Amino acid sequence: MSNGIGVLSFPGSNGDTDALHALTDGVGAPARVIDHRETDLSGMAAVVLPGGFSYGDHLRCGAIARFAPVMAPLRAFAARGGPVLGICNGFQILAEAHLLPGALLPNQTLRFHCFWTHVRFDGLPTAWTGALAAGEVLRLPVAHGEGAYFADDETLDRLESTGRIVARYCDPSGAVAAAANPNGSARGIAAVANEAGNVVGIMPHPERASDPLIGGADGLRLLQSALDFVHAAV
Amino acid sequence: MAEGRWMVEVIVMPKEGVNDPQGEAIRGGLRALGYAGVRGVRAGKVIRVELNAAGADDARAAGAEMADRLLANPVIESFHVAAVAPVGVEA
Amino acid sequence: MAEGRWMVEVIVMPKEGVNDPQGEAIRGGLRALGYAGVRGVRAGKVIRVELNAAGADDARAAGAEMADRLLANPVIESFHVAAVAPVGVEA
Amino acid sequence: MAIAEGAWREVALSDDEFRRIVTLLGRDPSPVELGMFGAMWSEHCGYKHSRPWLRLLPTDAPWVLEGPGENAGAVDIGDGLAAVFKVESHNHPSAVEPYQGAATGVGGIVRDIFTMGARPVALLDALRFGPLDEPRNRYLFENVVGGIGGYGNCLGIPTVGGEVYFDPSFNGNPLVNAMCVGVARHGDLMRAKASGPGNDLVLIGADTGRDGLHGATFASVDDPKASHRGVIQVGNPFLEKLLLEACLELLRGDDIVAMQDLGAAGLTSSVVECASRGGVGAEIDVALVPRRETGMTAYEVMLSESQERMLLVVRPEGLAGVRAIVERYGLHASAIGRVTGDGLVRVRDGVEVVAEVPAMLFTDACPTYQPEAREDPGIVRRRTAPLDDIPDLTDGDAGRRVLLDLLGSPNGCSRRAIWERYDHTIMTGTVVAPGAGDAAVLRLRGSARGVAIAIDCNSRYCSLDPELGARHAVAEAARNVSCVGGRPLAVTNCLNFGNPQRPARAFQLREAVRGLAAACRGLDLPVVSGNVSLYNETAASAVMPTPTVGVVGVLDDATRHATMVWRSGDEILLVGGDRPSLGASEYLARIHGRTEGSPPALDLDREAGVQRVVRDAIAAAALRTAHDCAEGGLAVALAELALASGVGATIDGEPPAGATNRLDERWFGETPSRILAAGDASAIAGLAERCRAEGIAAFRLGSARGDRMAINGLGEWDLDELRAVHERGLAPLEGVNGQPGVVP
Ligand SMILES: Nc1ncnc2c1ncn2[C@@H]1O[C@H](COP(=O)(O)OP(=O)(O)O)[C@@H](O)[C@H]1O
Ligand SMILES: [Mg+2]
Repeated sequence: MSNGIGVLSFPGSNGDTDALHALTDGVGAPARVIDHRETDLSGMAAVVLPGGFSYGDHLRCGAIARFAPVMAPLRAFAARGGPVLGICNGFQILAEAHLLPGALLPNQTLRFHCFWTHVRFDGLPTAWTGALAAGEVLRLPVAHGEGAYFADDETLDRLESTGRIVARYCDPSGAVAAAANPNGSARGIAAVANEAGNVVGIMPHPERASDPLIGGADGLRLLQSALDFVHAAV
Repeated sequence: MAEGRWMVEVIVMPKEGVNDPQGEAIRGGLRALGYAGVRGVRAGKVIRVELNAAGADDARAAGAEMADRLLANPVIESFHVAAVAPVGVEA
Repeated sequence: MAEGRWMVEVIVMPKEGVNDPQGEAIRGGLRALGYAGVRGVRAGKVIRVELNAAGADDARAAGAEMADRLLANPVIESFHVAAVAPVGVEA
Repeated sequence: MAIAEGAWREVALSDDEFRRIVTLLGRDPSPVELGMFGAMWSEHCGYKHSRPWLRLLPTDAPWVLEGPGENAGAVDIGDGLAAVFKVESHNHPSAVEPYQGAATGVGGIVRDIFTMGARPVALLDALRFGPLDEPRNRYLFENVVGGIGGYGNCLGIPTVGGEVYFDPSFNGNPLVNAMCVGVARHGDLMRAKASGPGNDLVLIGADTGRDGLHGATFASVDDPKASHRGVIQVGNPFLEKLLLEACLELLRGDDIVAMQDLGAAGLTSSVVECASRGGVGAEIDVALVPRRETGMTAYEVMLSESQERMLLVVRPEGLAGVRAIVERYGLHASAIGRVTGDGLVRVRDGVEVVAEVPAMLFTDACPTYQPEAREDPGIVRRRTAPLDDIPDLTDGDAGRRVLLDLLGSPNGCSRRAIWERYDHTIMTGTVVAPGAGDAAVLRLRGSARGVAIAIDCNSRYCSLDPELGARHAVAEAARNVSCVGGRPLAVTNCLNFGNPQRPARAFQLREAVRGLAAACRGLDLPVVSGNVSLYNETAASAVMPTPTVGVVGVLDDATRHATMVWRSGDEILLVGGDRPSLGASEYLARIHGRTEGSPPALDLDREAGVQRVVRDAIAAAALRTAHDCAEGGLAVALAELALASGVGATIDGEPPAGATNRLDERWFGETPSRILAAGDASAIAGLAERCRAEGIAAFRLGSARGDRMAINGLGEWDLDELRAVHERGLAPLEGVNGQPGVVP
């Protein structure tokens, strides 16, 4: 059993294939899709929860996925310090499962938004951002209807003071400005980490910024970490 | 009675017979959580409007008119005013 | 009491202090339609669960538990069981 | 049971049609049979008023793998791959419940594609609404766009292109056309021909409810709101996603003989069509159909249009395996009957036989009509109206103002507010995204090739001259594909017209089909699929005739494509083109409020030549920037390039003048077969040289630079000023942002 990267697939996941390709073709990491009914993640070097609409996501995005069979082993994996990345719907699921603080609300405009954004990474290093320079700005697309990060002020203050705000929306020069915030996220938050820094949720899609031919390859800078996990796990 | 502040609660539900994928998904979720006794789920919206009105009847009538004009599409949804209360008191 | 069929209505609202863009949009829509007396709008969800239960209390407790576990996210939402009725009777 | 006098009118059959049914059967139909005839002989399923004319369309070419007749058409795109595509309307449901109408329109067209065994890789939409300052139109617009996004985004299929126009003729008659493109290996293409008596008929997907009863006939009755109908369908994209994945997996095995989605007229049409295509019979038992509601009659089950359902023809020995796969996706499979050898469609409700009719009577015996066609003299008058009373742009600032107005107008402004609500980056294949080029370009995994897709129709041209207008639609869609470097291969179309029983509308329909046929022949583009939507008409008005044309093309190397982005220092060349004219132009309509004059002439040979030189230059990696000149003429096209690039331009060259040498004609007049190209000096010199060799006109217009646009004799603008008006055009209005209701 090789220690590859597991890409979880819920019934309505639609970013699983993109994540798989970005990991395998983009950064050369061994990866495979893991069905939501699987109950063993022990062989995995890292786990990615991809984008999509896990169960149609009518009630709240990620609300039902939180109870999928694979979530119990995922909790155990995360508790052991295993690297977990939730992208878009994956972030929503991790928040619903309380593996990350806060929640994701409908976009301020009530509309689904798909466009390229800039995000600035300036939290403490996490499992998934160790390779990025402090303050590095990546250009990544968003595609979501419910991406407004919310937490109460106390939680936000704590996230801020402990360096767990992994990334914020910014303008191309790296300035975090209201105009760059695409969805009404509190404090412009695009990504957060848990206390241990091994679980990260990010609203923009690194896996879709995986080739200059489709608009950019900045996302690979982030996914590059996956390769390190595989090497470390061998 | 003088103008006062009222809260009108309007409930909008998918009409009988109209497909309700949200309700279906919730039913699936509850079943998966082990609630075997769940037979069906319907999901709708609740809208609480705080408005100025001359009294409860007035407030109720305004709420119903708003629902009819804006809050519900009669082709797929039905609505009713579920509660009317002077503001300050929980509905 | 023997098992019977009950309908439990759960209302889920955005918590105080949580942004409610949908409520805002509805308020804007109502204002645009000429309802100048509208002061504020909050929008939430209503979920009607039809289930087997031993009685009204049982049904209510089940509904509250479902809401707590699945139907509402306590970080952003509050809920209450608004109605419990034996099935057949309109809630 | 005897049929009550006039009951046939309830299902939109005429007295003559009912008599014909009685004659064919040799008896009165049963109530279920009558309902089935009503649906199958509706315009939607039977093409009563269009079939005779559709025969004019060319459908063959060596690269066509599947022409009209199946759920979608398919063409060879090389490397053993096929592009499978079709466009379909959901106009009438969208007029009543815009979100769900549009959403289920997307659901339906996507099913048509994966029914063929292809993985859907792109969606496009062609929309028409009345003016947005009407609250009802704003509501329709917001919710149609929301519904398309809501469904496609959830499925994870990128929506990569489309078009939208506004005109009062669409008040009460919005048009919602959705196109889907899928990709399959040649060997994996599946057909919907039932065969093999004894094979099982298996229904999978959603349970059946009373949704959309009479949907197929609903579109044939003049006032859909007044007519009696069932419940509006509500789609469930999550279920469709499961169905899609389950079907594609099923098709990888050998147990599926045929697959047919359930669309208009539900189970009736899928069973009948599957049987009649295969020349076999079918027997089903409606009691075996899983229901969502209680108390449904056989009639209701047969005519329900519940979404997200699929009918499979399965070899009996494969049934268990099929069931296992389907259940793994959380769906269930119900064997509801089998293929028979007697050519009859037999419907049972338990033991009782409720319908028994030769399949062919529902299909081949459907009457066709060639209603009287006569052009409305009012349109002749408008087409030939003299335009010489239009004042030219003599006042110093007039040209400046006209460009700003056109760029900010509903028909000329940026469509960003729409396509940003569609997920266009999912599947990581979108090489040329919406707003970046004249057509979408997708790369194909496992191949160097790309697919280019565009959808187009100038409804105003068609309203003034349906034959010429339809030719323009084909030429322009193909030109858009060529502008990104794609080689156009084939066409799909959706014919959106008013009531064909009115001679003026019948004329438009006939002439438009003639125009499509002529252009498709002239440009060597077979028509492989399509759809017809008639009765888009209220008491107040009929829609402008709108034969929507989708074109799919191929790029041998997806990395060699063009966009609308030029770079500072690029030279700008106008390739092709005749004298522009004001007839039927956007300028005339918007600035002077006149929908008059004749659309410009179109020379298909010249068109083909212009497209070829541009396409070849892109394929040779000599050209990276190209843009078609369409509505609004040259000035608008130049401004669009500048805005897409964030780089201004100085235009000091003199493009051809119109017949009367007017300023407005030169810069805002329209004429087809013109493409703006930009590149470094040597590339542009090479392209100009190539044009000369081919006998194609080419004019050097100027160069790209700075943050201003200056057009010789017309005016000067800051890019920011242009961008501000361009982006404001479709900005949401306060108050009716995607909320349900507002039903004035
Ligand atoms: N305008 C048209 N041009 C060419 N083919 C058409 C046209 N309209 C319909 N067709 C073809 O006729 C067949 C039946 O169409 P339709 O009834 O829309 O199919 P479906 O059952 O998938 O809804 C399809 O193969 C379609 O491509
Ligand atoms: Mg079909």
